[in-house]
Amino acid sequence: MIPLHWYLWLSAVVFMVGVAGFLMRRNIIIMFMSIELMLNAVNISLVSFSRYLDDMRGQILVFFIIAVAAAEAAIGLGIIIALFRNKVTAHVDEANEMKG
Amino acid sequence: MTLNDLAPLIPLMVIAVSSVIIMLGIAFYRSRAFSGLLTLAGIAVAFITLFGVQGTRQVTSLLILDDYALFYIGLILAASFVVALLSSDYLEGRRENIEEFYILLLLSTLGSSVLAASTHFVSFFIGLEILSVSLYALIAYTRNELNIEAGVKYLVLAAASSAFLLFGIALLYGETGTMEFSRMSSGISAQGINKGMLLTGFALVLTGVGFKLAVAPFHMWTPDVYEGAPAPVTAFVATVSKGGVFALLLRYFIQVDMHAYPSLFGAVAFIAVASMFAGNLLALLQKNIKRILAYSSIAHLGYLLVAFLAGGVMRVTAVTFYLVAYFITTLGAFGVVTMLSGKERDADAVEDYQGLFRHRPWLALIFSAMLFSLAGIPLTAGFIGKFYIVAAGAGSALWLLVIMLVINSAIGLYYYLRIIVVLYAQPGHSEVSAVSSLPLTGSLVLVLLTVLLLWLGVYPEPLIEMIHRMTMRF
Amino acid sequence: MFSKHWMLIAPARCGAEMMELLWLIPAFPLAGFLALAVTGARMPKRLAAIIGTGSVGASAVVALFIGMHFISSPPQGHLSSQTLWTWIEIGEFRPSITFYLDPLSLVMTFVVTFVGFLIHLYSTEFMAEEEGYSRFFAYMNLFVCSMLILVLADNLLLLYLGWEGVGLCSYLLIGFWYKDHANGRAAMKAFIVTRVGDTSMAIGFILLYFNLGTLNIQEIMQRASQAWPVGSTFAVAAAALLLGGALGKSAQLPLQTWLPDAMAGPTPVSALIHAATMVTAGVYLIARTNVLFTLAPVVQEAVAVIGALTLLIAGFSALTQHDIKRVLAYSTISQIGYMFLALGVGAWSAALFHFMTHAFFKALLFLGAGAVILALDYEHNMFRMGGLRKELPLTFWTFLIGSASLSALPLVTAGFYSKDLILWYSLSSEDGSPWFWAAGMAGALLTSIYTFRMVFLIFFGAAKGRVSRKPGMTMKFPLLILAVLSIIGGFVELPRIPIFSEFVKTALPSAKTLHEGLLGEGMQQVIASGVSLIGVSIAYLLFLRAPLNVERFTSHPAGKALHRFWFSGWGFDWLYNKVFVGPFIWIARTNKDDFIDLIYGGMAWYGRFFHVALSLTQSGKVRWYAMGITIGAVITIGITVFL
Amino acid sequence: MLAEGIFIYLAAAITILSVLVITRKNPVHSVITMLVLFFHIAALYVTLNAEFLAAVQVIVYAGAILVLFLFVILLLNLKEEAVARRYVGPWPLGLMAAVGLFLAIIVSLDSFVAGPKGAFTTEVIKAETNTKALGKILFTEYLYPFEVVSIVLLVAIIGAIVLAKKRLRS
Repeated sequence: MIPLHWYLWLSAVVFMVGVAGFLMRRNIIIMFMSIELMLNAVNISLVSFSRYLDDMRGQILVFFIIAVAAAEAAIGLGIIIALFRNKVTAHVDEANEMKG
Repeated sequence: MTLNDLAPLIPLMVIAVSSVIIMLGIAFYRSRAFSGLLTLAGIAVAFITLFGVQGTRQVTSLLILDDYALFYIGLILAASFVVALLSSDYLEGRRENIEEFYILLLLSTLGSSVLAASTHFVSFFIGLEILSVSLYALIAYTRNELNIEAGVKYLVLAAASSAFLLFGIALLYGETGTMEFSRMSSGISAQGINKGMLLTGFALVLTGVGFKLAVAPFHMWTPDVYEGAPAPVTAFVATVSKGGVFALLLRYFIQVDMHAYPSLFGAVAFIAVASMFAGNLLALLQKNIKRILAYSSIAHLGYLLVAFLAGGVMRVTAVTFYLVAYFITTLGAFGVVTMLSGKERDADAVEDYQGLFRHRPWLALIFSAMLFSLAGIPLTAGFIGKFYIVAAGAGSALWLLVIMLVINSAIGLYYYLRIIVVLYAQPGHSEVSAVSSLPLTGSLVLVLLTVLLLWLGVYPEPLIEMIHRMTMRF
Repeated sequence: MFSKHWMLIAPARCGAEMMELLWLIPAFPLAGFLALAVTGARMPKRLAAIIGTGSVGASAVVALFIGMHFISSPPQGHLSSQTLWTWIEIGEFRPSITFYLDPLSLVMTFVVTFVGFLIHLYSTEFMAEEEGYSRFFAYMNLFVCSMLILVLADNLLLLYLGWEGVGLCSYLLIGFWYKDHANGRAAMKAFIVTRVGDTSMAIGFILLYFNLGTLNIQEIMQRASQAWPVGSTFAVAAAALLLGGALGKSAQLPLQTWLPDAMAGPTPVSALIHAATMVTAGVYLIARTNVLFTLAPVVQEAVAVIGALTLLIAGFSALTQHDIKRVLAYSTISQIGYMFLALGVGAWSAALFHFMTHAFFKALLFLGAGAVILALDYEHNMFRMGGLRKELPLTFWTFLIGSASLSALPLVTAGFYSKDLILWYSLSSEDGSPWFWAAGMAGALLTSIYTFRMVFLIFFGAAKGRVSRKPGMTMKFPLLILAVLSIIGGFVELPRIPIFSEFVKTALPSAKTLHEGLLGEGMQQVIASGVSLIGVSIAYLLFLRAPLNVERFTSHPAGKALHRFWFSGWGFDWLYNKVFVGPFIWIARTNKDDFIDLIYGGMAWYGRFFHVALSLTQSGKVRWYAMGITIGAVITIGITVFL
Repeated sequence: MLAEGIFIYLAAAITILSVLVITRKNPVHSVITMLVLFFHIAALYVTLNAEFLAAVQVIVYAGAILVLFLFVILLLNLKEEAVARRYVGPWPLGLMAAVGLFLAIIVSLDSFVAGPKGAFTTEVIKAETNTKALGKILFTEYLYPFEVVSIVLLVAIIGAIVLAKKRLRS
């Protein structure tokens, strides 16, 4: 059987890539995709825990995470459309009317 | 899992059902008054049904309806009632179709209430998401440039912080084999406590929660979102969303016995001190009232964490009382901002308030009372709250934190007084103070909040008794 | 019909439930204050007058009922307390909102509400022409409320609340005519000078709380007498610190300088706050904490010495003033000096008795002076008055009664009995001494001289000003009542029939007399009567019969200097200006760029610096915020994992 | 040995694909890459005996969420964005922060010990099938959250409509 640590490593790497994308990319849609990456990293670790702890509850949480991710994506894209209507940009850092 | 289990959930179900009714109602008959009244009725009914819940009821392993949860749900419901009252006049003319606002308001209240009753990571996560997802829409609701910007900022950052939180939850789950708070500590003791991965899990959960609570160093979104959101929504973000999360945090860390982990304690202490300083220093010369209140809320959450860190019986009482005082004060302060806001923009510049006392002595007095309470001047609820926190901190010998708190209160005094001075100065030239007439409901709400504020400042004993009784279990 | 019915029931109901009404006494003026403050200038004058006066009147009625009940069927232990609620409760720190009623506070409450009511009534007419009519009554009501809280307080915190409350109201009312800067300065001076005392008192309170572990005054007294032996350091320190507060509030040496300037306020204010009630708060404080002072004989001795010195110094100063209100102010200082003397020799009830009679006749004198001032278009200078006896007959007669009482003319006046008691105890008490007695006698002589100087200058001789306004009924009525009280108020304590000291003896221990044989009480009364009569004659000779003699004296260089010295209140203001204010300003000036400023400046600078630095983090860029969260997560993980 | 081999392939593919997702210039390419990535993750779930989640991953993530992304990209017509700079100015800082977080997490990864085991061993699940076992828990213990998640979706629907709806000209 594959050691649980391997899955954890994989999960951590994907999470890091997600965070990196989130912090580096200009395009807000890619930022959203990076968040999805992070969530997938979490899911990987949860499913592997579920398997290795002989417990289904991790999978339940994954199920909920996927559902919520869909909801967040929907509303997120709604707000992106609204932002685009206002600014004609998908570069989120250009929305900085408020600071200080 | 029987019908009997369902009974304690009636308050939550009332909220959910009334939002569905409003949604269906909108399909047939669009009316602001109708939706607004339904919302108020729904909240009121939910509040009343709270009293029907007898004893401590654990509903599956996910939710618990004990006195503590009921108290916080009551507080949350009361706050959203106030927000609903404040927003009805505010939204008029700011966008078409304002009825959906109420659905979102009700649902985010539901999310926050679920948080207060959660004893499980799954309900925690789902409650948090209901709350956040509806907040995204609420913040951007009136869709002007600032709204959208605030909405995008909150959305992007909240989603990312949820991912951090989930990673923490996953690690804790892996280490302890459970997602129930109450079983977690036994899972931990099976593991031996100083496991690095466990602590990493705690830290990541703290990050996610810290974002929601807007404590330093996860606070940077706060001023922008507070400024950009419509004023009543800002009040909502500042109170309801934080109240639910804080109730959960308190329950969680008491159940896993945070004091067993000195390093976790250190991390929270760091967050508390950082929040106090960041909040107060950032507010010092700020010229925008909403931002000042945002920074001040960061500092206040820092104060709250001091009480949170204190052990002993007084912790829960101190935290809860302070939260109640904070709710009243924050709602009152943002209520004043809401009332004064014109259709073009919110009344958020300090100059808008110059000489307010001459035009609207009442509003100026109410606002001063709120600011006094925020500053912790005696005879206001804020003073009693702060006093309890100091006493709780001193009782647990957290001298350093208490000293930091006192220093920060002194810094805070400066910018609160700065606003008060402006209120009583000679009037300046601002179009905002020329708002023709104040809506009646809002005025009544503000008067009520002020009375409550002073009442709690002079005669806090009944509430303290009540909190003490309700939170005895901890 | 209903009212009749109620009247029948009322006495029955007056039983045990009467004491339950105690809270109403301060509650009425508070309600009045709130009503007046809330509506502000929009309230019609008539209504403001009714609310302002009525609220104090209502609490006077309640006080009367409670007092009657207290006397007719005294509660157990001659005290009763009513706890409304506990403010906060943290361990031993349990300040409650509790009113404590014993004979001492009952007498105080009675005087405050009744004299207060009469002065309010008087003010409705006196202030009728003024701007800020409802503001005036709001402040006055707040003052009465604070004063009642002060005297009814059961614990130190509540007492302190009342203490600061009356201070605040005094400040607000002295500066009532705020448009004149001099008034603002006088208010400021009063506030700052009393603050010196207040600080000392607050430290004393803290010392008491931390050493005895309770805020309740009675418990403090009990524990103090158990824990501290007579003359122990703590007892002396605590008593001395409290004395500091009392000196400031009661304008005793060396903190007496604010009171004459406080006359800048409207005359009813001077009557109520700066004569009858607030300035005697120090006397009340010492009487209330008499156990402490008994434990600290040194401090008690100091009280007597200060009292004796003050009464003399103020008496001399009163002799030379031109301004009628300043005469009365110095006279107040001097009379409170008598009370301090009484406290100092352990004659607690005599002090309280003199407080009561003084409240009557000094309020009367102030109100009479107010009527004169108003009649002569705000003329304060006595040398520009004269012959008013005919024009203002009622004012004259009542003023004369007040003056007689102040000068302690024998047998018929209240002041005679109270002052006589003090003089007697200053000689015969265990702590008394012939010196105190001599000082008191000298003071009595001075008192009757300056008092009748005032009477002769104002009401006799040739008329110098035109009477433009005569007092109406609402001003006359309080004068009459107070005049009656100034006479009969003394009969509650006659030499062989000590009703008053019997009444208060449960709250205040009776004085221990020792040297009974030195001078009989009757003999001393004869001497005192003689002295006051001599004083009146001197005044008559000097100021009515042959004013030239005085002028000759004052035009002589030495006389001039002495006159100036006394006129300026023994140069205390000058001294304080040179010793405290001057150096303080000098230090402030030379130090402007110096290190103390640097500390504050530095703090401000660092505050600004960090503000600017932190503001840079609020760049408005989402990316940067996300970075903050990530780095924050790293720090949090770092602390939790590696700490 | 086969299991390890499959894991190594999947892990490598997932890592590389996720890096590709965040480095593509054209968002459409990112979405396509992500689609492939999600299939690999689904395959990983299958190796972990989570067939139901594998199916959900494909249906919801690939079928719904990614399509939504694609839809928005096309709707917004982000041509100029496509040619503009890919990264924000201080991207190295972001990278460093991400790597820092990674290090902070993995530094204590070796101390990880799995918690106490539960009742759902491989044999139990095999006997019952994954979906049935999941369903049993989901509809008993987790019934309320299951219901409540519908509210999240409701909120999302209303929110999206509220935000994205065209303004009425009045």
